[in-house]
Amino acid sequence: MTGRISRRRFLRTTGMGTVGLALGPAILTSGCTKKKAARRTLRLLQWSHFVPRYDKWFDPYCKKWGEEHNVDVIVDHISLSDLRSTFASEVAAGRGHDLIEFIDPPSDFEPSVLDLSDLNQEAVKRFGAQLPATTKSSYNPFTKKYYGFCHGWTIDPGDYRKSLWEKVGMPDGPRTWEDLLVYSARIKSQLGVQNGIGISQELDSNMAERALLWSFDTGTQDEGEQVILDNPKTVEAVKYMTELYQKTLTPEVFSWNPASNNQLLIAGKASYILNSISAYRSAQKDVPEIAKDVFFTPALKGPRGSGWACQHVIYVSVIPTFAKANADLAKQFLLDLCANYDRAMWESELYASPSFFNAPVPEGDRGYTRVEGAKILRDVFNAWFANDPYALPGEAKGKLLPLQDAEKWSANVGHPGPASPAEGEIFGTFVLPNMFARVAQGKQSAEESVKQAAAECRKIFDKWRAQGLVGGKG
Amino acid sequence: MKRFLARSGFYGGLTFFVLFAAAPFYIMLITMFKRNHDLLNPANNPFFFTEPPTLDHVKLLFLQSLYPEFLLNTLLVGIAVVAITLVLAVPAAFSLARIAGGWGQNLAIGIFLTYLIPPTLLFIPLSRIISLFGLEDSLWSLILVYPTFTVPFCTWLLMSFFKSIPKDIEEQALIDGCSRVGAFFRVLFPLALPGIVTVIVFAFTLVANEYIYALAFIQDSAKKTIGIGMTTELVRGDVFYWGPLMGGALIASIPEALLYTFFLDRIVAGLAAGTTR
Amino acid sequence: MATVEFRGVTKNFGQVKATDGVDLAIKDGELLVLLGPSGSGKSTLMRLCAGLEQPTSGTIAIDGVVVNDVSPRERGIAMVFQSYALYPHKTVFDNIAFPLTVEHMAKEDIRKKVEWAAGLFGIGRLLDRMPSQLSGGERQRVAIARALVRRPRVLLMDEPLSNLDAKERHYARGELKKFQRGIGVTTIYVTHDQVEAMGLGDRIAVLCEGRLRQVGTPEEIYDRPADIFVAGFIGIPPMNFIEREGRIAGFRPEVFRPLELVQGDELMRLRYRIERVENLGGYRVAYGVVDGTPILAKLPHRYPVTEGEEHDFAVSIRDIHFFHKDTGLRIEG
Amino acid sequence: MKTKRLLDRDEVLGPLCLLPVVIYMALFIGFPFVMSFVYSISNVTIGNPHYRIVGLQNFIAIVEDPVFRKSLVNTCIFTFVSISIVIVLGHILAELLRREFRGKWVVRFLVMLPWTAPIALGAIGFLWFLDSVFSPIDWLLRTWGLLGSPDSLFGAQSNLYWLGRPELAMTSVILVHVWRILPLAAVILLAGMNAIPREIIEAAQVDGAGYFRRLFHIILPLLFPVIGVTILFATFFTFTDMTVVWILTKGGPPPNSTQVLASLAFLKGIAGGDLAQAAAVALFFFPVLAGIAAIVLRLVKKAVVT
Repeated sequence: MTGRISRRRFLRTTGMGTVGLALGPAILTSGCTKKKAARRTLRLLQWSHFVPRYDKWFDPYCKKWGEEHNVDVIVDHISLSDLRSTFASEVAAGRGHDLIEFIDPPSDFEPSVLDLSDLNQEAVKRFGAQLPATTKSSYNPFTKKYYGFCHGWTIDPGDYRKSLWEKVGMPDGPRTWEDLLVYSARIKSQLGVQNGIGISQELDSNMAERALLWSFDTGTQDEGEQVILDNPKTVEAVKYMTELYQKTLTPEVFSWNPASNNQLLIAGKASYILNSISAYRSAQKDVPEIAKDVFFTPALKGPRGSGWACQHVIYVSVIPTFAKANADLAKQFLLDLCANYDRAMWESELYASPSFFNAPVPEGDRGYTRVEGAKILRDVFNAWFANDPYALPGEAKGKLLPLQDAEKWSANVGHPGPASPAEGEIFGTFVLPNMFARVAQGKQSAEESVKQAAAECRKIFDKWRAQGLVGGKG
Repeated sequence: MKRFLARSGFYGGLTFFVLFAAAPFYIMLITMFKRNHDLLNPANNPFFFTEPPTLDHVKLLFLQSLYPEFLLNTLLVGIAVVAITLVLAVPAAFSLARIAGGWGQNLAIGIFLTYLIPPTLLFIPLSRIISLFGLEDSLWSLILVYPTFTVPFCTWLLMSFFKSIPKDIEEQALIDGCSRVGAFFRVLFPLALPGIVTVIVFAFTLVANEYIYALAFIQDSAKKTIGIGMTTELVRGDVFYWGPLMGGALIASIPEALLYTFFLDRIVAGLAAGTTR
Repeated sequence: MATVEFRGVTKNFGQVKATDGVDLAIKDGELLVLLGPSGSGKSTLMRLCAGLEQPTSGTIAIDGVVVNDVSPRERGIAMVFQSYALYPHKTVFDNIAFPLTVEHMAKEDIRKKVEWAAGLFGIGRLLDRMPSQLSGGERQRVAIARALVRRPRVLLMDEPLSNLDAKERHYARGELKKFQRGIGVTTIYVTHDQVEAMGLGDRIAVLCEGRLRQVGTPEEIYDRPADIFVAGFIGIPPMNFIEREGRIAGFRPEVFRPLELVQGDELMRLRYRIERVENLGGYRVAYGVVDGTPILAKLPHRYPVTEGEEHDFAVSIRDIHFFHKDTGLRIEG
Repeated sequence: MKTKRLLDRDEVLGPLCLLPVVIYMALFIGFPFVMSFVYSISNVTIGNPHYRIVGLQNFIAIVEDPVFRKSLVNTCIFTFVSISIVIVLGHILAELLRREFRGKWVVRFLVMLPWTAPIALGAIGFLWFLDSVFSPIDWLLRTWGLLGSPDSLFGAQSNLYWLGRPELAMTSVILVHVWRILPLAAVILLAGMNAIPREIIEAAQVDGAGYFRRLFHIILPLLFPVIGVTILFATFFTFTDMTVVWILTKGGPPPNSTQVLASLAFLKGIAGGDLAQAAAVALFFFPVLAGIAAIVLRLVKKAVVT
């Protein structure tokens, strides 16, 4: 959405419509003369980033990278929900992009993508250790294959409205799920503002439900890829959610799409939501008075003290087998992207966090005011989260401080095991939101619902085990 | 009194239908000019402006997004698909209506039945064909694939339409010195024009509506059609750009609705001949 | 101008034989009427001649050249459909001009020819109109003008008068005959109306169930019908049939008269019981029975008869047609 | 000259005219359809184009799947109810549009809009229209005092949560479909009505038949072929469409309250990665639908002939 480029495109478009013939040949010839001898082309496919500013930086970055490496780089952006279908059709066609960046682990594409062990090793060699949760989102321990390369991820904290929580005596927001239940119930009954945890067939709900399970010391699988969903702790979590629904939520949470909790927050109708900082950033632009009132909590703790959040977005890039010829370029591109991750963080308005915190900060003009004394990304990260460079004038300082240690309480889909195709299908077909919803709506008892969901999970696991992509036993 | 009741019933009915059909578009119109700050306050009147209107969304749509190109792409694909559809469907319909006997009837039903194949998954095997032709990421892929759903409808419609034209007239042309093909172009085709107008308008509507194939085959933003282009550019992550989205939807709907409005009598005539015989 | 010859022409539609071994030769400049009840195959025969259908077997020759494989447009024929089949999207001028434009004739020549044809039929003032603005009679003229404008070798007409009202039809018949004579084009004319056939035809070909029953001048057909079918089909009111001595005797109602009015040496006398009399203006028709067989008689204008009574009637032997009882064929003698 | 002659022959021209369509359809519908069928009896996944045939096990798996059964029921309800409403309302709308009145052009324009809006965008419009917080309908109801205070007709809560309650969500999805298809149905039915000879209706009027008698004994039977075709088209559009469901609810509210077969196939195949089962879901109803369609088409043909 570069203003300048788009305007030129707009002119071209209208030109074709109105002056048509007069303008057409000029454009054609100008396009032709630029083309020189055959150059290699690297084609990237990724989502249109929710922060438009990021794409505005990224696309010219790619162009420049291409010039430096004597390659034409083409970046195609599509809607995040269309990534899988698009890549699926490319796999079927056996042709398409050279490098596809997913925002969740595309583990079921493993048979159609290259093993990136060498790339991951090289990255560790250059940048130091990778965040374990991001490794789990790109490595299949059962087949011992790196199907992807994870360069970054997004924190999924709790966003709360300070003014509301102050009125019920919790100015710093909830620390535990218990707090959330007790105080947001008060906020709802006293102030008429509901809580905003989704139980819908959509992404954010999927993440919220996982965070809840992990914080209750349970989950869909264990480290050995064995389904463990049907246990008393899951029942406990489901019962908790039912109570939360009855006391603090409304039926809207069953209807949500990923934008809904943002909008609820911005509308001033939510006391607490689980989301990335995107909701807050949107509020800063559209309804600053709400944004000023939004503060963050780290993952809420469960009854036994564990507290986990689900990584909101996990950037996993794959190189399809059909793009083997360009694999060297693609790998080089990814390594260079990691080396430039300070820019990625900056341009995404702190939405993206690096997988390699220990990567060095490059020298020279970085397009932002340099952080004094920052040697590695960690330093930059800490500085920005201590003092948000995108805070509005007059906004409270240090809002993002609670997120500084986010990697300690952020887990991957499939935690504590790896992200696998089975976990992917459970995620994609909304098994968990359905499990919680059935009980919240009073259609089933917690025990029955958990049992049903576990059975569904087992079937899915068995199926993918038969495909040879998931470990554990049936 | 009875007349009064009938009249008020009539206008009441009209009002109901107009409100039912157009209310979402009214909201689109308002939202298009509404500041986000105004829009995102649930206490504000959604049917009018609480804060002064703004042109920001329209500017974003036309100057900073590829919306004009989406419109143009849709138009180009639409025109090409309509052309291919006519080239395929007109002779087929002619043959089924005039030449083929019983097996033609069965074939006609067969062509109709292709509608029952859900497109939800067809795009995956289709993408193999598209790559066979080397047309990934090109408007040509859509131009090639869209006739799969325009051709059956149009063949069916035109077939009935040709049947409604008296055979005498065509035979007269044969005797007046035309070849079979000549008689078709000189006599049958002009007489079938209302049917052809209908087919064109419907085919265009179907094309503008398509979503799944466009999604699977086009990734280059500058080549997207209206449906997928808008959702890619204006639904970003978990943020909907409501103003431009609504404005874009409204603007995209208008030209075609005008087409229907002005050609409605023709379309109705075309369908009347087409569907009843 | 041309001759047309059908040789053993058979056309099957599935199981149905529309025409069955028809042999027929039409002379140059002749107006031949194909007459028969509906479903007799007369239209099929004409469409075969036009090339709109292909014969199952047999040949069709125009001017001695077999045209089985020649497409309609190359046969040099013209046809006037029952519906007139005017092109509804073209003006009268363009309708008439159409066969010429197909031939890529020069514009000026087309105009001259169209004006000639239109003048012939007195429709010059209608040239700018659309077909929908014309009356039935005008449409018929336009259709014929279009048929004749390119001087066809053979003109085919499929019941062209059936869409006109009785008065128009009467007038049009005369006109048609006049034009045909004037231009001298070989014409095949299909009708189920025997009055039209008798009035128009140089010769009449009677068809029934796909078979040609008789070909002849109107007088021959009327006076010497070849079989019971032709005899019964031609004539108003239709011929009476009665069984006599193992043969079928046929006589027309107009020769079946009260005994005292019949002249001649050999008479067949019949006791005729009149049940009902219809007055048709110029004459009366009596409905009655002879020996239980229903018989019609055409009565002189004022001849006194009483309904419900028996009368002595007679037919002169020379007015009687005899037919074979089984084959229905005429027995000469 | 020779080719021209050949083109004059029916047995050459007829198949020749059909050839392009048949080749095209075989390539672009036939091949993918066969592939879909192969998928449905294989173990293919989204990420692995190499598969082997496993027989009917996918069909068995989906029949045992409660989500599939629910989607099946939903699809039938969804299709049947939408089509019924579309036919009834479409008939009324067509009646209204037949008359002459002032502002006819404007009314036509407004009424046709839903059909001409690209469906993905129309559905996004409704996403806002039915939003759980911002719904303009809810706002109106609140303004009229029908919602949002303890003694209101629709309850004390501030919103109706159109897409959050299973029944209301189904209603909403049906509503959007009706909204979209109604103009098409009205146009087709309008055409059908215009094609009924005026004399027949006048004859019935002379015979003393009242409006409803005329409607049920004359107009509807004569309209049957048109209604049949309308129903078929509308059914196909409804049965195979997933856009509305996908954008409005993704099959929710949980558990799968508005899931239909088309969206379930997408969910399983694309989101879940199990292409084989998805193909089984998508093709499950093909034989039944094909049968129904063939019967209706033959009935329509018969009705036309007699």
